Amino acid sequence: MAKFISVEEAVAMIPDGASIMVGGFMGCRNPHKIIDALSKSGKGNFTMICNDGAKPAGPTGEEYYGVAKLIHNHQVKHLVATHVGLNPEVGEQMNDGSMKVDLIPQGSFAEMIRAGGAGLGGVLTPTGVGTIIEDNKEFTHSVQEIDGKKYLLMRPIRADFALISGFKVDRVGNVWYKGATRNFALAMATAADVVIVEADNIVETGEIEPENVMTPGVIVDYVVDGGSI
Amino acid sequence: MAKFISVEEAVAMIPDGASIMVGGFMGCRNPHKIIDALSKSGKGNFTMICNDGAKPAGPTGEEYYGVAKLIHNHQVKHLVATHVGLNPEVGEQMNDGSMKVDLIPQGSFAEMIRAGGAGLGGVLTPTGVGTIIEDNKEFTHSVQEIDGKKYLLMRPIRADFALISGFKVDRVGNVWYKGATRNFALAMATAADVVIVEADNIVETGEIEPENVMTPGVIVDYVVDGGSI
Amino acid sequence: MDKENIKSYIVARAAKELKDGDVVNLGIGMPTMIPSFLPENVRVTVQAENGLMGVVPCTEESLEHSLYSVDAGATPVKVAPGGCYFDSTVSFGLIRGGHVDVTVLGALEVDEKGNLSNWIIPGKKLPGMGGAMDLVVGAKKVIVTMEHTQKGEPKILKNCRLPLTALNCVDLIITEMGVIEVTEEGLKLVEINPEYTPEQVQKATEARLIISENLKPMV
Amino acid sequence: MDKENIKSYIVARAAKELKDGDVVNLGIGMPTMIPSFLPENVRVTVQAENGLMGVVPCTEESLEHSLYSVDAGATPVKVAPGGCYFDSTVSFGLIRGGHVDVTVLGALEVDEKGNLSNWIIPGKKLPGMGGAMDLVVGAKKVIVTMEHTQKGEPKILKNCRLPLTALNCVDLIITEMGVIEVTEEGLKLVEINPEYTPEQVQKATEARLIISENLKPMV
Repeated sequence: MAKFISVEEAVAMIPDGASIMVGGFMGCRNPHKIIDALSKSGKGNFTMICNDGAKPAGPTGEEYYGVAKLIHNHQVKHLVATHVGLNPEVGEQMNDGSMKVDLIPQGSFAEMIRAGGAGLGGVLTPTGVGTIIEDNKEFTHSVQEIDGKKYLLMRPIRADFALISGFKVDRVGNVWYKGATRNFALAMATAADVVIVEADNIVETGEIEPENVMTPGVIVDYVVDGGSI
Repeated sequence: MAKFISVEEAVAMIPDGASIMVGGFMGCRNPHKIIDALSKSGKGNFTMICNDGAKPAGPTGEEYYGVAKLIHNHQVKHLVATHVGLNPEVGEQMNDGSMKVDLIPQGSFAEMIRAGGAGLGGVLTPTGVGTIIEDNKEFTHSVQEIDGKKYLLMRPIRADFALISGFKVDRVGNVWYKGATRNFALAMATAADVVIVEADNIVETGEIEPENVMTPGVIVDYVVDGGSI
Repeated sequence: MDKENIKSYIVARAAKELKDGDVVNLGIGMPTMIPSFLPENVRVTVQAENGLMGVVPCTEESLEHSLYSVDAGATPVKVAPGGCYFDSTVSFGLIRGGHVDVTVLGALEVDEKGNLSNWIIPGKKLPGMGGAMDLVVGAKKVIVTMEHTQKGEPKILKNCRLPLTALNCVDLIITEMGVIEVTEEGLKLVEINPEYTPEQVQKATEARLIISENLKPMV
Repeated sequence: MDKENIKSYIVARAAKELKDGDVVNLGIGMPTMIPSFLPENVRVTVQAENGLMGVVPCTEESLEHSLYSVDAGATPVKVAPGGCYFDSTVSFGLIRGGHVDVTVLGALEVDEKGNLSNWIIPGKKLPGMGGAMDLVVGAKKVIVTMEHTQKGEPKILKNCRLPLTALNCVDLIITEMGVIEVTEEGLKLVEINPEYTPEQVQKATEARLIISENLKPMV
């Protein structure tokens, strides 16, 4: 059962150097309140596991959107992502050596996080065969031929923290995601030691139909009230 | 987009000797109308991929419940399942040599079907290591040691048909499952060449919220009206 | 103790292993009885591997539950407020991934390495493993509840003779004679039913028992 | 043709490749323009790899869509009636599992084996592959739409020089000069823009082109 805490308490939990999975896509439904507070915390050296580097300008006038704030502040020492083209600072920091960037195919990325949370030994995917993904030994264990077809064995991914944004969160921590914002959320919530969900709306238990719960509250450790948007 | 057909048309599609995945659990929400019609079709030699052999007595007075009908009629030549203890006829037919039975751990079973539908090369699971599951070469590819821990590489599973029961099905074939009946349904719908859903309720498109669709209609080929229960 | 008393005795002891907030999976038979033995301040969430979280029994007769909400033993159940349903790949992801704190289940045989056999008696009985192989590999703590012997024959062995469910998976064995921990050194009797002596327990056990220096009465 | 005309010409031709009922994934840029070129009797379902099925553009300005419903290019979109949302593991399961009929995307380079490079220019540009590597491996048909040359330099090569997106994945290349099929024998020019001769197309192409005996005008 999830515990309800303040955004300050959430940020206080996250130490320098932590590995952090962040939900959302191109900044859309990154957990903005937590990321904003984290960007002002002075902490850093983070390993961020996150689809992308978000982008400079947000839809409600943000100068930097979502995780782009942390990148702009040089709080990220290692970014594990699938696409970073919308945030030019990622390339700059990579080129000046201040940030390590690993790019992983998006389908493998999702499945590797899922494997990390589901106790699987890795992911056997045809994606990336014959490409430089084969050479990234930190994330690619090996190339395997199974019944005549080649696959990459991609390693499971886990992290210290998962920071996720949910549209509706009930009193026990069950989460429902609106629109296209579900993305990696369930997988991340299974693959991190501490799971913190930022709720756009805290609702009474029962308001999310039991069948429609998208992330079970039993794997959510903490809920932060994201307040009205 | 799914096509709406009669139960007779559905059964007519399924040839002798077909491999058939069937959703549901211990008979609960097997697609009963289709299974019933199939049991009267005179066809057989089926390979059934199905969590279990269901059981003799159903909750509304059925003498044989769900897939137990097909087993009782000796229409199944090969059953791939995880648990068959509730249907004594499975053991009998296995012992008299009339049916081949392969038992697979339930978590591996779900994941192997998912892998079959998701283009993955197999499933690396710690489940079954050191057990006779290792010896079943039809379903277990190999034992692998990854970073010092042993895993079984279980093969993907696919079938000619998937027969699934859905509580609400809309006009394009989107499915919503009630209660505990979702089980293997999404995985099976991705892993079979022809997917037929028996609808407890056919609803207007839009009645299932886009976020709450559990099996997208684009992977459902046919819908049969299951009628009122 | 008669059969029913033995069951209650074992189940009552097993209930003490669960902590407030635990996510638990309870096998068919004795384990299913555990929730009614929990004190009020220990609330656990019961998972069923076919896709339910927060399982509670159906007190009412209900066709709807038979048709749409059964647990892994095909018993009609429902979920408590705050519970939820999900598909089998998610359910076993939670199990294999270590998100179930405790699983309690029966056994045909357990041995001194914590190996477990509970799914098949070749040539005789073929229930199948269902979710058991995943549960004992994935759950953080594996507790076996069973009668100490089967028709007088030991079930706690030097080496399992039946096909295994999994290697080195059992943490704790609770029987009507005592509570046995599986340790690196072997099986350690840590609690004993005051009706028995350690010698009697050892006699009913094929594996050698280490008697805890701190042996306590089982209550 | 000016830049805009070239785009429309390529997109109009690519639209003819889609069949009624197809599930398609459309890359950023030209591919996204395809739906507006489809005849009324060809209805396709557009998938976006971040978890949408039945994507349609947002005509209205809507903060809600920006906040909750963007496509893989971060453009606010919505789903048509009958469309749905799902998570990334499901989305890429559909993609890798062959449930997407056609993917149309741009390229930096394509070669005569159907190898594709479209995600990185080392030392210069690092957009990342996003979902492209999965899409070209998993979709049943892979169509590349692009200008035939880049600043006069061929983009259709004997061998890709940039890091690959995938091996042997491209089925069809559509440019402003023609339509090229990737076959076992090599690249086959099957349609040609009537403004060009086959010799001109070959000159703008590094790989050797097989000119179809049945070469048709591109329309």
